Amino acid sequence: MTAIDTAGLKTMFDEIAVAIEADKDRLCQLDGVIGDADHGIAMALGFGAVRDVLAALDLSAIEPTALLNTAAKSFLNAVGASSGPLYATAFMRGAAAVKGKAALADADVVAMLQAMAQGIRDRGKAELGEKTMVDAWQPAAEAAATAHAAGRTLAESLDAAFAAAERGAEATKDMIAAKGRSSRLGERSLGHMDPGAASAVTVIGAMRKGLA
Amino acid sequence: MTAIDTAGLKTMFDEIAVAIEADKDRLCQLDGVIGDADHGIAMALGFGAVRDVLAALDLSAIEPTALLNTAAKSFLNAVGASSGPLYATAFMRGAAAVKGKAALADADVVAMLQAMAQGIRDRGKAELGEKTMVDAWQPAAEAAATAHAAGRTLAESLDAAFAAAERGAEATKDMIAAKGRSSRLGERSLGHMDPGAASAVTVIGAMRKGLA
Amino acid sequence: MPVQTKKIINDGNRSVDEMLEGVLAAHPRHLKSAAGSPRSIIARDGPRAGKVGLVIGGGSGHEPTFLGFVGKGLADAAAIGNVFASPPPDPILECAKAVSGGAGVLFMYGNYAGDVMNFDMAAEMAAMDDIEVRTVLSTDDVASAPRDQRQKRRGVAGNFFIFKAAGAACDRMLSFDECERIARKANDHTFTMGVALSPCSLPQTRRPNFEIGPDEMEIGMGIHGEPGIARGKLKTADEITDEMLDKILAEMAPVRGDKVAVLVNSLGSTPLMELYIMNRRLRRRLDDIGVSVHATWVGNYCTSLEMAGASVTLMHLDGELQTMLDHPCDCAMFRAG
Amino acid sequence: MPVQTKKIINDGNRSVDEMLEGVLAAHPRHLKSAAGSPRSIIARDGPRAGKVGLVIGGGSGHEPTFLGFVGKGLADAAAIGNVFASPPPDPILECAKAVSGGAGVLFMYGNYAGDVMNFDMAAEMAAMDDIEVRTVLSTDDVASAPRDQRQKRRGVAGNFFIFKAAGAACDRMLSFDECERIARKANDHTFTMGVALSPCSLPQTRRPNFEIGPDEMEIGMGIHGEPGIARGKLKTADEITDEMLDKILAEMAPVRGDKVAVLVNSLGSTPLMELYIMNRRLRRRLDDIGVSVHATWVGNYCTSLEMAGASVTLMHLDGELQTMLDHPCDCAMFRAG
Ligand SMILES: Nc1ncnc2c1ncn2[C@@H]1O[C@H](COP(=O)(O)OP(=O)(O)O)[C@@H](O)[C@H]1O
Ligand SMILES: Nc1ncnc2c1ncn2[C@@H]1O[C@H](COP(=O)(O)OP(=O)(O)O)[C@@H](O)[C@H]1O
Ligand SMILES: [Mg+2]
Ligand SMILES: [Mg+2]
Ligand SMILES: [Mg+2]
Ligand SMILES: [Mg+2]
Repeated sequence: MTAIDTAGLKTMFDEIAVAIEADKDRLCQLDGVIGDADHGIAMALGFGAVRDVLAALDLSAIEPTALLNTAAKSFLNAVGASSGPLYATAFMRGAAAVKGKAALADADVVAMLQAMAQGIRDRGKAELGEKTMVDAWQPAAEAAATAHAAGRTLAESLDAAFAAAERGAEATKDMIAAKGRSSRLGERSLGHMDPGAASAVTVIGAMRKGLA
Repeated sequence: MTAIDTAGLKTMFDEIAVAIEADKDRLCQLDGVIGDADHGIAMALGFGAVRDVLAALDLSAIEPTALLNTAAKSFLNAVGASSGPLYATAFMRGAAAVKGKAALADADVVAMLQAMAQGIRDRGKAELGEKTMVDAWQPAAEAAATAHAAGRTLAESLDAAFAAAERGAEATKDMIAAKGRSSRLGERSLGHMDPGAASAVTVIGAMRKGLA
Repeated sequence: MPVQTKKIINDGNRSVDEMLEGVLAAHPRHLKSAAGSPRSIIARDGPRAGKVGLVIGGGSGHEPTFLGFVGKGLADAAAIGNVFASPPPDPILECAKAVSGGAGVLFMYGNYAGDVMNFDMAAEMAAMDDIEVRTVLSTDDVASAPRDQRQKRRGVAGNFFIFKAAGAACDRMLSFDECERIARKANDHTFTMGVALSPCSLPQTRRPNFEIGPDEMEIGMGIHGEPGIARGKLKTADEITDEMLDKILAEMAPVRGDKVAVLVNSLGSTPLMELYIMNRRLRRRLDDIGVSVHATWVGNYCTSLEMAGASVTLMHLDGELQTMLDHPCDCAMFRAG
Repeated sequence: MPVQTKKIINDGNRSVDEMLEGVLAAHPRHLKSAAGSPRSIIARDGPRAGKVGLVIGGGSGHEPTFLGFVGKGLADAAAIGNVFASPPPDPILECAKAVSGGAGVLFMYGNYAGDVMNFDMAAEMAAMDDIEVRTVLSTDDVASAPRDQRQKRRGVAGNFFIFKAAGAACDRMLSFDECERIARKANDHTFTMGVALSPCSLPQTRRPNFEIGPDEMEIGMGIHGEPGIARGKLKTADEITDEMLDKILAEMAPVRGDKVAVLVNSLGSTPLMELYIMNRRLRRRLDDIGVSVHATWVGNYCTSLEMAGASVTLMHLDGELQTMLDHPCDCAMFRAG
């Protein structure tokens, strides 16, 4: 089991960019129902920008923390919107969580995921059950941590994270939005999956693919 | 064969209003193809206004000339557009042609039709073959005059006018517009009936019904 | 029963009058109607003794053309017709009477058969009231007739520049001859091309006034939905802009160092974003050939109700036209200068 | 493959930047971008020492909101995001730096989660540069939350009045406290309701952003196509206007003799004719209850690309707000006062 270096992180971001690009239309459609129909565009712009910036980096010259901070900055500047600060904060917190490491061991990856989820919560001030991406990210990070603590491999831990994210996203259908653009809909938000939770599943799935 | 008094002329205008209202959509559609899609509206507004004004008149107190001038004025003010001045001039010329008469004999009706057609030509400065209402009105007036000169009844003369108007309108399909809004289309106006010629058929048909 | 276009209206036959009531309610400091003639919209501050009066007008549905151009420094009055229909002579005449300052009255409007007949009748009636009227038709629509038949062309969005130049001449108290000369020159120097992407609907029918395929556009479409010169597949903003500009430049024939004014106009539902994207291309092209842009106007200036599409107008400036265009005007719907 | 909405654009991902290039080309005397930050649009004549700086901003697609409100007497700068997306912190920060006159900088924008996060991040960054920032959110959309949760409501077309009042306070060189107080009061006094008839499409997808039946309207729809409070059959202009006005009046609770300012705004493709028909009804209703209209604005002030629909905004005036609203402003896209 080799540790993940900056090249590995770049692979992860490339996987995310591909997966989100393929998922763009569905995410816009989900956002069209309870929001402003642009979530797929925002995510694709953001991860496309990250991919382009990382492609131009000398990966051997930087550490994971710098790479993650660079990703955060370029995502934010390409996107704005809600997803911009949320994912930028996620990656900056992830960066802080692995500060000083040249490569990430399994525990570091799990710590990074937890920091990301916490960053999203802090930035959005959203709790579980408010029908946001937190409802996918938080259970995913917890599931990864639990699996890792139980001695599972990184691949298994990320599988658990992905499954938890899927369940979390699915569960948003039964929630009334309390944060974000759809929070003004009241009951009318019921029955529809939150687009940010849906894209979180895609992101976490691509991370799994890229990392393990 | 009784002469046509102001009550008879009012009947004529009522018939026109009914016929044009029923034909409104088709006229708008014809105008939509080579013009601005409002011809049915203009004609219906105009003859609707004439009907309303005449309904309020004391018919016994005025002569045909005054009635026709009133019709001209109310048509014009309700419509503007191209049809407004054209039909207003037609009725004013018709009014002049029957000046001083208390009721119209057959010859007066024929003279009125000829004056109307001439008024339209003068106002629009259009010649036969330029794909306008002149292509219906002029042959109609001529046919009525010819039939009348040949000793036909008013009903027969108006039948002849109607048939000539129909042929004239039909013939506009093969013309390239040289006057009016559609004159900028060049060849693209070919194949389509001129809406003003089409409505002239309806008007002349209703006049026949109301007068004879 | 085909689907009807959605509109926020009451009785379609009353829409123009209801609009005018709403206009006067909104802009009491700028506009009033002539006594007894609600379709004659008069500038409160504008008409005055010794000044050539400027009366414009035409069909409704092109707002802010014509009523939006009534104000000090621009038109003194506008006669308002039904949707896409010339006003009849009476409201035109009432406008002429209201703005006549004894120095003559200019009639300016787009060149359409209906308008010509109604305004000419009004001019004859004005003559009987001892008001001298001269008429200058706008014929800026490059698409509507070949170059050698300029006088047959339609008047479209260029109206704004043409009326504004003429209104400035009048406001500067120039002579009737001078005002007329400048009005004609303004028209001669103004060139417009439009493109339509989707139709509009009259309030009475609420039915699209022409049909166009889901991936088509029509270059040269008139502002009443009259067919244009060519229909084709929808292109990019740069391609569309180039196509329109090429036609305009071919006529205007500017040389390096010349100045123009630019108007990028929405036909109704085309948003500012798209107009500015077009303006970007225009500017790059004009920069390339060394033509400088003195002023640019972007927005809804001459619309066809909710039609989608846009037009580009260039006015070829000389010192005089530039001065006229820069002359301040104060209308209810905008101000400039 | 569903039919795509027709737009005059090039690459949909480039539309905002191309628009801004076209804007700067059109309005060089009014606007510039901050050095190295093309999404930060700065008033050439506005920011100055000792003046509270006013930075507004938000997603694109609402033009002339926000960039059209940049000019002397109104906002000093606008940070421009992608279509319907808050700008990121960097361009906001560049705006703050460009307009800071040492007296503090006000951030004003509509209350949306994304905008709040980005502007708050920018405010933190500005603090590190020793620029004191205060934030006033606009929450005028009556439809977007119950009365007791006013602070949760969206900011929509009322932005225009709210920004204009705040911009006037800043232009009059009032203190930071005063500017902030007036900005908050302007928001508290401003109420908007909208109705949507048809959707708009993002440049990248060119697909309608919501579905609505051919005879339906939605009252309270947000300016990004967020669902509103009720969907129903399309009604007449008078009925629609009444429905919106009733909601606004229930909140505003004016008494006989009170004064308001009125904004009748098109969401994009609804033409002036329909807006003025609505204004007619508004005026009749307000006259009936003895509320006088100090000023009326009608047109495209806060749009959702080519969405069909309209909104009505009332600002409940007192002497101070009236003075602020009457204060002159000079923006590229309009001028007032
Ligand atoms: N306060 C918040 N906390 C966490 N997530 C949020 C918050 N607000 C919005 N989101 C997430 O952002 C998603 C929308 O993102 P996006 O469409 O890109 O932004 P916008 O709403 O600005 O258009 C929502 O589906 C939700 O998951
Ligand atoms: N110069 C003219 N002479 C005679 N008829 C004309 C002339 N110009 C237009 N018309 C007639 O008017 C009709 C159009 O009328 P209408 O649609 O009511 O007016 P507008 O063209 O102003 O919308 C045309 O179909 C044509 O028959
Ligand atoms: Mg969104
Ligand atoms: Mg017509
Ligand atoms: Mg017409
Ligand atoms: Mg958005």
